[in-house]
Amino acid sequence: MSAALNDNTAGWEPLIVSFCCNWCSYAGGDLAGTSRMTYPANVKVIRVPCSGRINPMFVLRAFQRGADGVLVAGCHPGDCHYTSGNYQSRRRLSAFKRLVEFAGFEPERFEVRWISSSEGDKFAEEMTEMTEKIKALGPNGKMRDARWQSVI
Amino acid sequence: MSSVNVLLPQQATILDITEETPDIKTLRVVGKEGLPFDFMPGQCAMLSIPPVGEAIFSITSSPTCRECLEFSIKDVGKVSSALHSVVPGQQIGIRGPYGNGFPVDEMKGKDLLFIGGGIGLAPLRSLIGYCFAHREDYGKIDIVYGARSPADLIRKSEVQESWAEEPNTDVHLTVDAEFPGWDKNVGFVPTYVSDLGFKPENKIAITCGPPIMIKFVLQALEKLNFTPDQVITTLEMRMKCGVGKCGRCNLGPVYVCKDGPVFTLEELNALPAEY
Amino acid sequence: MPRTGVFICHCGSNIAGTVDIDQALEASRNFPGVVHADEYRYLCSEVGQDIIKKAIEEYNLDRVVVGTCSPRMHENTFRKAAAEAGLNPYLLEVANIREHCSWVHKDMEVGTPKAIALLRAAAAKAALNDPLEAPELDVEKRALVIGGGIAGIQAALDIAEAGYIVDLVEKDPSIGGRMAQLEKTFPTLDCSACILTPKMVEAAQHPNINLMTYCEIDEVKGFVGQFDVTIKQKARYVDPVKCTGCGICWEKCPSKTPSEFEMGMTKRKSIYVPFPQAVPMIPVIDRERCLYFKKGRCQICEKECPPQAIDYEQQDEYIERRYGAIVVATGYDQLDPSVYGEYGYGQHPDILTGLEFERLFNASGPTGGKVVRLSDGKPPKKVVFIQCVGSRDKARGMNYCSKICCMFTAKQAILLKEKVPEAKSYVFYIDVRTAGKGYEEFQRRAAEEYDVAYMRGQVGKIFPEDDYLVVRGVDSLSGRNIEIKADMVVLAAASIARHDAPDLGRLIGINSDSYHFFNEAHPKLKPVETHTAGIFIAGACQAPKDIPDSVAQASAAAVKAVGLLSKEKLLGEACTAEVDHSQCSGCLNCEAICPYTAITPVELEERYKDGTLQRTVAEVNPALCQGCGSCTVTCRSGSINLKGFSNEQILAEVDAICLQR
Amino acid sequence: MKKIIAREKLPELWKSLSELGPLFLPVQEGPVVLFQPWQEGAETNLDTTNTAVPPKDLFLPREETYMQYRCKGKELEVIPAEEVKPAVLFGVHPCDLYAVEMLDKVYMEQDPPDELYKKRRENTTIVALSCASPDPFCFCNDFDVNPAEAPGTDVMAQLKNGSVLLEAKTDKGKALLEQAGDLLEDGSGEEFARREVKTADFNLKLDGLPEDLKNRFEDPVWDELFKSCLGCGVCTYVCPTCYCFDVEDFGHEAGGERFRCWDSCMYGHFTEMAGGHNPRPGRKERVRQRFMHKLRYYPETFGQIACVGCGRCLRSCPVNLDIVQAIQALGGETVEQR
Amino acid sequence: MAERNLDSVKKIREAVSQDLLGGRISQVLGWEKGHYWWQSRPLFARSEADLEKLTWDSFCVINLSRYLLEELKDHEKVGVLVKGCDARAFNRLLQDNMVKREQVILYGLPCPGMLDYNRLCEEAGAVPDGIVENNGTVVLKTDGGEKEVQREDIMLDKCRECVYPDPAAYDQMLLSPQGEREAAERFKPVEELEELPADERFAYWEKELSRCLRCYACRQACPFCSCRECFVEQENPRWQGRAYQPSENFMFHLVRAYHGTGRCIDCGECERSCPVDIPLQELNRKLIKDINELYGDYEAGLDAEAEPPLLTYRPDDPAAFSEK
Repeated sequence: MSAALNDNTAGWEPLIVSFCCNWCSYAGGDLAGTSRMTYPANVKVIRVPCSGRINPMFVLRAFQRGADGVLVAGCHPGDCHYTSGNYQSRRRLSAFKRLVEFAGFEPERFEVRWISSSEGDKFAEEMTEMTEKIKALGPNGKMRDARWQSVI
Repeated sequence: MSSVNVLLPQQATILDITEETPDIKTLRVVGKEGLPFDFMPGQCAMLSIPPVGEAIFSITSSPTCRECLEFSIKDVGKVSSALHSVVPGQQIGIRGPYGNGFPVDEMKGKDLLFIGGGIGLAPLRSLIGYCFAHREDYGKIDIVYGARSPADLIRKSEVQESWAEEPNTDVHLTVDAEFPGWDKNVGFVPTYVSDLGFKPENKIAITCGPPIMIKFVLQALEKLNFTPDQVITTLEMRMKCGVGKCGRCNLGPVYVCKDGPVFTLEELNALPAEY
Repeated sequence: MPRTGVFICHCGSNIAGTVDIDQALEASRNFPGVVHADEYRYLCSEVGQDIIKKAIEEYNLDRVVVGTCSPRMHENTFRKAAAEAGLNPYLLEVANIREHCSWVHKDMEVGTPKAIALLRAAAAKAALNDPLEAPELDVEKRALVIGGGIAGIQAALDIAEAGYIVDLVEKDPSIGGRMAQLEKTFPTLDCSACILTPKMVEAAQHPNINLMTYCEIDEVKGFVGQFDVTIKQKARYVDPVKCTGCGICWEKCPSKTPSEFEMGMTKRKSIYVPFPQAVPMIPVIDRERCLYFKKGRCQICEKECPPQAIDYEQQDEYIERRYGAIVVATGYDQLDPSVYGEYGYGQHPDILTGLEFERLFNASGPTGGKVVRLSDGKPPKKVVFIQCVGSRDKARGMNYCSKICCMFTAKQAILLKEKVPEAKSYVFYIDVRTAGKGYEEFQRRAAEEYDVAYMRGQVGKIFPEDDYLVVRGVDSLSGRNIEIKADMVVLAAASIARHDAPDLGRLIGINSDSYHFFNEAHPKLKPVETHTAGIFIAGACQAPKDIPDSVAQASAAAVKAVGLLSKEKLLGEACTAEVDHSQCSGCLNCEAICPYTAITPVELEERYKDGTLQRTVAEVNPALCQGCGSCTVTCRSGSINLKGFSNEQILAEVDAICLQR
Repeated sequence: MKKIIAREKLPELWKSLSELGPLFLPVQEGPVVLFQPWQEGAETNLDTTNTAVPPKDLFLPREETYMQYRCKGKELEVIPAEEVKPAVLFGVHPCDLYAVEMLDKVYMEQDPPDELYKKRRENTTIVALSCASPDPFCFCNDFDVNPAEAPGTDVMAQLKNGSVLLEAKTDKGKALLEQAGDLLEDGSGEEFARREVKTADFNLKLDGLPEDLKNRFEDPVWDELFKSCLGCGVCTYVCPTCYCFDVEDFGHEAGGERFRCWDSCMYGHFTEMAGGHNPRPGRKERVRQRFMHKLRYYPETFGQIACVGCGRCLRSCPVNLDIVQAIQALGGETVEQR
Repeated sequence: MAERNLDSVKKIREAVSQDLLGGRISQVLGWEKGHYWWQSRPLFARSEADLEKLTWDSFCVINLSRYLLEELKDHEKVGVLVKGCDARAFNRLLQDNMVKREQVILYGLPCPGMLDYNRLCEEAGAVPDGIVENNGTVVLKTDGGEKEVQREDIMLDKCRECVYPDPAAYDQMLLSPQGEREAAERFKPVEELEELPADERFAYWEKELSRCLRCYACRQACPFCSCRECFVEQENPRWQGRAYQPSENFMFHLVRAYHGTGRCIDCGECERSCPVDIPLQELNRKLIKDINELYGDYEAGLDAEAEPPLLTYRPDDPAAFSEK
């Protein structure tokens, strides 16, 4: 399994973990489904109540466990179901994004997007775009703990 | 010594599981072929359950039981909690035995007073079983066992039935407070020990239980004129290696995992009270 | 280890078409803790739910994972089923293998492994689920309606009729809102005042309605069933009990200022009622304008007032009240078209907005009901109406259609013809939109019977020349340049959100779209609910609306509010934050960021050496907490955690998802 | 067997020795010198006194995975780690080797021996380098460590003007020198210079201290000494005679591995039990444990104080609380007068 | 020996002894000399005799404020000598409710910048026997003679780059203020790293962090690390593994730094405490720099009343990601 890391061409598929807020982005994902839009299956969504719930440590854990990209999605600024959760996460995740880039991650590896519940198309687009970008970058070895998949 | 890494567990299988109390289960464990190892009462073993980790538990079965090892485990931490979720047939890791065990030879010819509280009966039970198996070596046996409530007493039927029926043996049960249907003593273990008024002559008291119980049992025994060399207890510490190297469980220069966990009160009094 | 049951739904072929159910089942059986796995064609059906219920009993399951449609769809259905089988409903977890999987992927090779990954994550999370209890909350049997326009009045009346007390809060001195400014209403041309005034009076006299005019919302705390609202009663400087509304004070008042109600086209006094039919008929003193307040002398009103109702010492008062439900009906503003330089608005008195033009028809309006040019008092012969001023303007204005302009323009063109028979109307439009009962007919009458010239096109420039206004535009159908020498131009300025809507939204905790119109919870299925439970919206504060729509939505909101108030108890949020006091260091950063003031410091007594020590820690009020979880991220030690979405659970999901590539 | 090699030819020697297995030697890593596996072009530094971290991790690695396991259904398969490969430790100073001897007592002599440690110890060939000059933190003189001589080394080495003189002390050492073959010239005519290395003189009176401490567990000294301690683990990690470790699992439902790694008695969690009880709950108890272990418990079991005067804790403690201060506070200067 | 500024020391002793012996406070946190003239240790002075040991020279680098976390449990009121960074640390603790202002008397000591032992040795070419400080220069005395160097050149990096040497909070200022220092180029190393390609930057950090012993000195010395239980030690959930894998090294250091967002007072104690000299300040300063750029200038610890940037927001905040 860990061989996949070294193999950029043959059959490697990126793994992208996406944290989506329940009220906007996750619902946007539902709409993408209801509207039968397609996007790559590389993206797997974890539902959280609010983008304000995203602890940067979750993102790092995903990278440790082998995620090639992490996408956080929340309500558009001003639309937070909880009024201010996405304003808070905007600050936190902006600082954090710059920090992980400073640590040597390519900017594309960690992204934040605002996707409303009515933006099924945007949801599908963002997921596709993220996947394409990560595919172009290749597997992420930074911070990946090879031990996670060494014994399966 | 074998050249095998002492930290390496061997494979063991869960035979069955008994729910003793809401938070204590007894696991019966066998090695690849019969017992994983020989041991003496009071010794311990490291059980591991991947990927959670390992922890040390006292062996509660008597060495005279050749069928399997038994562990009575209280759900207090990560490993014990994981061990509470095993199913029969599941394989776990085991290594041991660790520790000194009870001084069964020095105890020969003496009357024995066992004082246990809650899960503290676990190591005593191994010794009690051993003594019954070598009944002729020991004198009168008194067993004082207590818990918060009747529901918190472990091995209840064994204690009340088989033990009580052993010759020259008295079992004294107590719980902390009145409970419907409870016709035995009500009161804390140390008080009960005082009330029972044991005589120290030719007697050894062996106690195990929660630290606060031990503290007051020791006081009670002192009042009953037991001398420190007549009192034996076992200690619990955080341990990682079991072989006196990882540096956690020392009391002064003594490592509980290796040199303990069984100490006479006399020995303990000479050590820093960091337990 | 939990005893988890996994149930996978085919959803007909919706899931089964793209996910190999057998393979997913087989994989699920190997997840840690899974003791049973089953599938069914329609799991949400009664039979499907029974399968789950039976399995819970038969296999002694203590966790359930369903692989179905989105949790936003059926989570509650399955939770109920689990509860019926004696399981705490929060021990059930949904893997969304339809909307997030089978529907967005085309083939089984892709859909199946992803479905398995999502099921694995759900099982990993479920293993850490704790039984949760939603707190039971009391419902204060009183409603608050914010905004005294037609929507607010209607909502208040409906709630009051259902038997609940309503406080109707209006920031102006009188209720009535925009509708009170209108002369006639389309498409029936009823007199606006004639149909509105009785409603206003009814509201004022209704025993269950407490009219609170000249009041503003100062603070909203609390949550559904128990909103604690502070309302600021601005000082009127008139004792409402003594005042008889005789009008002597405003007659005698020597100072004048532009009237807001008349769009500044005429003046009012410093002590005034906004319009003659005002309810309540109690004046207010405009402190900013009043000579006494400004210069310390005058006091004519006080001297003249027969019942001695003037009270200069009056102060703003803050009234704190608890409400079970809130209806927001704060209406709209009209765009100031001066931002569009080409229309010359503000440069010439005969270039008016629709609302200003409306006032010219009104008998109590600035011209006493005569339709004349403000520049010279002559009746206009040629009037150009320009549509979509600011609306449907992607580049400079609002993307949306303001909805009412086509109709009120047709109405005004008709009214114009009736008042000034020789007048000719020209309407520049992009599209004429007349969806609504009788609307199309009405507009056609304008075009056909009232000789209104409709021209598809845009106006590029308006400028005065001699004593008329040159309107230059393009007819987009023919491509011809058009130039009209008009006497008057009426701009159908866009309806926009109230300038203070963003502040109000933040104050009461509801969110808005990018134009600051308040958001409904669902555009189709929850059109009057907001994302904040217990707060409903009605009228043009949600989007531009005409009167019938506003009234309909107001009644809908009222029904929702009444439905809420009629409940004995409400179930609160079960997934709330909780603090591990032993770890909490008491930095209270969580308190600082909590949007619901649900976190407060408490003192703790702790053993320290031989004595005790007082220590501050954070505490969550589960009734106030809405479960956003933002506090958990601000807590560096993880001492505050969110039930249902705990750190452990989310990490377990990450681990599970990443285990399978 | 004595050999000599010009210093400029050392990289060739290292290249040759690294064929035996990883060759650890002092490497300049930015601002610090650490024992690191030699690689082509490594910036080695034989002139340093003590590395920032002692080379104990050659025998007791910072992290050592000793087993993997696979889980399938109810089955558990334990897979022991691969055999330890040979290694060479070059340039270790005598004090650090004295310390290794102390670790040996715990890990090899005391029953049961630790096979992981033992194998690493046996598979490592050690080239000790005598000290030329101490740095101001060195105080090995107080512990009768001879900075010019290293017990139990396989090869003794000394820097001479422009060259390094090497003498095999064991068969392993001989084999090592033979591996280098012609790179080394005959050094039988050369003599190891007898050096008197004078380190910092704290004039610690250590005789009788362990005995004296037997009844001083509750001494008021402990109530003061710990106060400045931050509770970090620097002293234990840079101490060549500290050897505590932790055991941890890393894995998931399908399998994983178990490793041991360094741990420190200065951490609160070190002794905390599953139920939350902690026999050494505070900094005072932990500081006392560490110094008592060095000065009383270890000596009681093994007959010598567990300190070699390498000076690392004097250099690295962020608040300058070190073993010398502890000894002084406990009266180690003036034992007789107590 | 380092020649002490005897006047200053006398002044300080007088001031604090008045309060200590007068009973206003029961303990003073200050510094005493360590084994060497270039070292000092925290001093917990409770008596006149203790005060005799009190010192103030160019080696009183240890930040004392953090000790209040424990000392305030045992003392009703404590006095603390605070340099610029100690005072900011105090404010930081105050903002986190870790200390009570009324329990503390702060004695302000404007800080001339502390000297770096390694630099002294480098400049002198050996371990100096002692130094004599003049105005702006320092004379290094060795066997071989004397050498005069610019004080600035032998200061600790963290002090060279310090912008606020004067205490931002104090009850009593004991010496005359230094005045604000010229804004040093403290972000320069960060900017240089930012210029590198991502992979090189990663390689840089991977190498630097590979030395990490996980001794947690950085954390223990830090005035923003005041959790009762650090995420590192938590068993449930297990955020941080103990392995010395690069992945775990990054986890620790990125999260440690992130937890200081808007809270790091830039005192540099983490980096100074690191036994293997990991450039931790570069991580902290990256966050300081970015927060300033994104959300306006904010210097943690300067003003205990100012709202920490991660505890507030503005609706029109910029983001570090594209907000399409």
